[in-house]
Amino acid sequence: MEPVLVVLRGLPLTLLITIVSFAIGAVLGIPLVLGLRTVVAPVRWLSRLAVDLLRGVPMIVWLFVLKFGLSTPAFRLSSLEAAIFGLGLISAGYLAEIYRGGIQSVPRGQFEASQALGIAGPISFLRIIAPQAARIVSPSIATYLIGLLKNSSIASTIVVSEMVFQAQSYARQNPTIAGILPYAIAGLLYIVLSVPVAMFSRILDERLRKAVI
Amino acid sequence: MQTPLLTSWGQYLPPLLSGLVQSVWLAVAAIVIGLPLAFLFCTMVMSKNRLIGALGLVIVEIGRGMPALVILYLVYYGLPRFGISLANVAAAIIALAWNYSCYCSEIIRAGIQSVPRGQLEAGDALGLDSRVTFLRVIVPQGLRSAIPGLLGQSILVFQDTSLAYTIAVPELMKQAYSLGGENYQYLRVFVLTGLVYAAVTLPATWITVWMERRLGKSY
Amino acid sequence: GGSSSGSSSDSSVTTVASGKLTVGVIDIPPFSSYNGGDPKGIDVEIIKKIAKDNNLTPVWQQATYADAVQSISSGIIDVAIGTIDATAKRKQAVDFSASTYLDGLGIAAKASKNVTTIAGLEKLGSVGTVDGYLWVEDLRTILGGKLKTYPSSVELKADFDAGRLDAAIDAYGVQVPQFKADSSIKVALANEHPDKRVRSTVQAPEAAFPFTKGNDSLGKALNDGIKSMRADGSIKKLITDAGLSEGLAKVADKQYVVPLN
Amino acid sequence: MTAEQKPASDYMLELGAITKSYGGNTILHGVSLRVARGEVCSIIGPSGAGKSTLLRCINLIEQPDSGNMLMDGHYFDLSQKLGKSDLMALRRKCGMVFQSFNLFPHMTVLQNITFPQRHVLGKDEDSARESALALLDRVGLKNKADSHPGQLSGGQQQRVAIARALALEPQLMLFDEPTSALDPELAHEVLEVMRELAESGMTMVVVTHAMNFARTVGSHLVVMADGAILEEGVPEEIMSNPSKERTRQFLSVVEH
Amino acid sequence: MTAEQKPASDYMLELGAITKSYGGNTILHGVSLRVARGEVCSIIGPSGAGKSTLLRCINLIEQPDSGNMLMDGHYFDLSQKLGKSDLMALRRKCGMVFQSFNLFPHMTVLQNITFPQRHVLGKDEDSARESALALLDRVGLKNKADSHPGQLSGGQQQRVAIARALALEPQLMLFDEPTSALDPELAHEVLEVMRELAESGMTMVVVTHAMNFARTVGSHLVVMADGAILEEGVPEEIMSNPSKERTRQFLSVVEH
Ligand SMILES: Nc1ncnc2c1ncn2[C@@H]1O[C@H](COP(=O)(O)OP(=O)(O)OP(=O)(O)O)[C@@H](O)[C@H]1O
Ligand SMILES: Nc1ncnc2c1ncn2[C@@H]1O[C@H](COP(=O)(O)OP(=O)(O)OP(=O)(O)O)[C@@H](O)[C@H]1O
Ligand SMILES: [Mg+2]
Ligand SMILES: [Mg+2]
Repeated sequence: MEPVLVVLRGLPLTLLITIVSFAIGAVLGIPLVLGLRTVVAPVRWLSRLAVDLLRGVPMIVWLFVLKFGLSTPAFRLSSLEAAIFGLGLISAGYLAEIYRGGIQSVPRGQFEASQALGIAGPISFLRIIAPQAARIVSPSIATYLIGLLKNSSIASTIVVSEMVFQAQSYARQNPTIAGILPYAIAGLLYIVLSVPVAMFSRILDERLRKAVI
Repeated sequence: MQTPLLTSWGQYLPPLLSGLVQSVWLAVAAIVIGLPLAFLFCTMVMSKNRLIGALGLVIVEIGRGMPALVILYLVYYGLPRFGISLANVAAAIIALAWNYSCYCSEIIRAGIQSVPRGQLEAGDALGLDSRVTFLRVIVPQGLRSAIPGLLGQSILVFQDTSLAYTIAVPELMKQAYSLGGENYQYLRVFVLTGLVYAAVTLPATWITVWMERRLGKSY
Repeated sequence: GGSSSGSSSDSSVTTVASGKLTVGVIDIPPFSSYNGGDPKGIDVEIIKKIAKDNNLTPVWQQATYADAVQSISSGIIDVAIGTIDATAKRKQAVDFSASTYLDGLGIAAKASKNVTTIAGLEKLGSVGTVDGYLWVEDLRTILGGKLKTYPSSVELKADFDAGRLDAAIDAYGVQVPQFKADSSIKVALANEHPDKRVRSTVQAPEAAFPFTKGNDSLGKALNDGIKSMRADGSIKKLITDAGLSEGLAKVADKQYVVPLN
Repeated sequence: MTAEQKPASDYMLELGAITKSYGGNTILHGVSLRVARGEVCSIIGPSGAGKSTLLRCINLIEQPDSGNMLMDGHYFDLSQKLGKSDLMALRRKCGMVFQSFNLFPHMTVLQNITFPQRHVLGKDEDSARESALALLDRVGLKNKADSHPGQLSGGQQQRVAIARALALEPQLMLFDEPTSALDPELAHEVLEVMRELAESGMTMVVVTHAMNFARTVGSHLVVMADGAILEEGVPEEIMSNPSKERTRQFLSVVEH
Repeated sequence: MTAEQKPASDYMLELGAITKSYGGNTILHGVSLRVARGEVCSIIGPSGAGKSTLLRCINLIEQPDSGNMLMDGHYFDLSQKLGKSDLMALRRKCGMVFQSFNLFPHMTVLQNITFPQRHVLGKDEDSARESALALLDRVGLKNKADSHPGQLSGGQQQRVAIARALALEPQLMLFDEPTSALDPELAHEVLEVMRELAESGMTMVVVTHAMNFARTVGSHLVVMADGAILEEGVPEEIMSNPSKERTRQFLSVVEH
């Protein structure tokens, strides 16, 4: 029973990191995807490089570099801040790509119709294109959210006491027990947490497929 | 007093590169094993047989629902309790391949479902066997739209090889930790390690984007 | 103690947060264990005593090995505990206190195999140890591909328990509590049968506390505290209370840093 | 086995009281129809009349709920689940061309035609290739054999689709609005190919809005509405003198 | 600012030598055209002639490479990059209806019409709603106000698209093959709405293959081919007696 309680102690942080970094990513992904789609070539290249670097370097490395590389006596990220901020940035990279796919699959005619009606760029983007793109990408976003839930465990490497860290720490402090047990418990918890999201996204996916839009 | 950054990077690079070789080979093995598995799981999930469908769904959702690290631990440290003892490289490959194939199975399914219904009907109308229609008409088109997603997932499995360090596979991340433990310059080591990963993943991503664009054009 | 230099504190020791000693606690019982914010262990007791003598309030932070070391370099914590060995290479990044106790090389193997020496390891199929110990390189020269290294004692022990390893090599002090309940496993202290090829068995590595480079006042406080606790036998008592051999307290007069200078 | 060999009759196709519903919605209310050998039967009617559904029921892309069918001497009891061999027999006899072409985009034009020949007829590569080229020649596209469908205009794609269906040497060809996705000039080239096909004696059932084709090429006109046949007969007669008000209304609109 | 106010002329639209190329490919080779106020100008011609491109150049969804345009007294130098205010002025004057309707699928029919009214004309909710309902009534779809476009037939969707364009009170309406995605009966209901619109005095430019509409409703027929105007004039005259062989060939096909 005790290992279960210990791992459960990490649950609030797991959820906190997942939710806050997802929110950060969802918001920061918007300027990034605008950068990816802009006609200004240098901005587009820079956005591309940023997105590719965020996605191409393992999270473990990003978190470590954020926590220690940015550290000066005047400005310092705590482990939790580094984890949330780091995963938020990485999510922005992934979500920007997902957004891009969604926007690209909105039929060209929708852009042209808003243009022909004289609906200004930002309004057309927010009210015409974005809602349609959102429907298209919502299953991918749900999948990403599940991935992020699991990847929040990487925060354990910079000492954030979420579930996997708790599992590790319990295993280390109790050398006589089977070291694998806390991990198995954590794994089960992740499934328990992700299955509802997966089910929800499957239903959403099917609903949107059929939707009389 | 401190060694200049580039000098120390010069010293770290050889062990990191040997780790990179190991990482690449883990990823390649996971992909080679994982792709056929992905097809298998995908056909199971899409199967009309409810039992097989449910089984496929359970396999796929567990594979996607658990962190790769946890799968790795369960395969490597957990299976011996049931008398199955795997070498660390084998365990790493199996865990990564499972995780990879579950994600790919969903990508392939989405690709197959994006093939217009008319293709299936045309196959029917021509009297093609439904298996022939599926394998030779639907799958090639579905795969084509799945290729960018599969490539993206392959880049991720390469990054996930870093988890194998926990079971003593001398891959890139493990070499980074060893170097750091030796000289306590973790930050420097990790920044260089990140660059080594990026040296593989960035070109791979660009190839993906290029393929996506090429595939976007008509046949 | 000495004359006061901090304005807001009555300690003469400069620390990350003045008046406090911020300590990174690596989980490696019986030497240190975070224990949900109420740390226990040999290293913890030593630090508590030093903090008290210097009017510092200890602040405990849970840590992992890599995180602790980098946190010291980055000035996030003052000192890390958890049976860490000093080496010349590491001294370029951090400073080390005086040695606290010996870090004996432990060999855990099935009692039936009766392995107590390095030479005995050579006959085995596979041997595991933990990254970061000073004997890793020497062992690799002898054992080559038969040696596997793990990120921590947990993974090492898990693999040993899984039956993939014929012997596990770890700090002797770590292994004693790990296997004390399992009579089928024998833990041997290799230093009792020194082997020239592995220097750590000839002269046991000495554990010390890494701290922020150049923080001389902290270094002095740590050194004074450790030396006095060594002299008055309190370290020896901590070691024997933990069920370890009292020989581990026999630190040489000259501090042991690898390679020896 | 619900199919039995019967002596060849004058009719290529006889449909008996075919019904079909989706969910609780009945789409075909017992449609009966006879198509003579060599006849071109055009089906017209408003959107939602069930024309496509009828065609799809004939080549059993959809299984009807009840009814029967006699195709080139094969009898099918449509209220029973049909076996594989029945389906195969039927599809060998009857080719279909869709409004949206449905060519296989990942194969070349030639492969589109040889692929079913090899897998359905079991032809070898060489003879499939030979007859495919002959068919492409017939629809005027021999020079496009190695192109991919995406590189062709809509009219060219539809001509390839016709060649692909012909490659299985069907006795009966079904067309579902083969030109309504096409510009007038492209539609024209497809209709020309169909006209030649009719002249060669092929039995055809064509759902179309091309009234000129139905009048000049068709020998039999069927007007459908609301899942039933409204009236049928000689095209010219129905067009000039429809017996039903609904037909009159529809014709007035189609011919502007 | 390249637009200046000029005294209202008899012409709603005057195009001067408009050219447009994509990549190195010239699609429009200097097209000039005048459309009088209240006139219905039909454009016909084979696929690829540049009809759509011309329409898109008129309302500047595509910026032409050179040429000029006078629309309802506003002058535009099309060889210069146009500013936002020019574009806005132009789009307030001219509405467009597409072949594929392009309604906003996530809004109700009513919202499709009120949304641009509120964001372009700055109308308030209530008055936008009121005029939207009046327009829906005009196209015969008042009872569908709260449906989503996906629930309507193609013909109904296109009628909503017309109402949406009318909601901005344009002086000129552009139609790009508004009926070619529709079945004859559905096309008919859309053409009826367009006919009424023409009768109410709206100036219209219509790319279409509906020859009957061009003949009976249109007052001006333009035949395009290969990015240029082949001939133009009174519809009946051109149709019965085309001066160019290419026109004759095209007409023979369109009218079957
Ligand atoms: N798979 C299906 N599920 C449910 N309803 C269907 C399905 N296919 C067709 N229907 C319905 O059956 C009716 C007849 O459809 P069908 O496509 O046969 O008409 P049609 O005469 O071909 O019309 P059109 O000229 O528009 O092609 C329509 O009301 C349609 O909504
Ligand atoms: N965005 C574009 N990029 C490149 N070429 C284009 C583009 N849009 C149109 N074209 C080309 O311009 C030519 C004229 O196209 P346009 O759509 O104006 O013809 P159209 O007369 O409307 O034909 P249709 O009757 O088929 O609609 C075609 O050859 C087309 O391929
Ligand atoms: Mg139909
Ligand atoms: Mg066009």
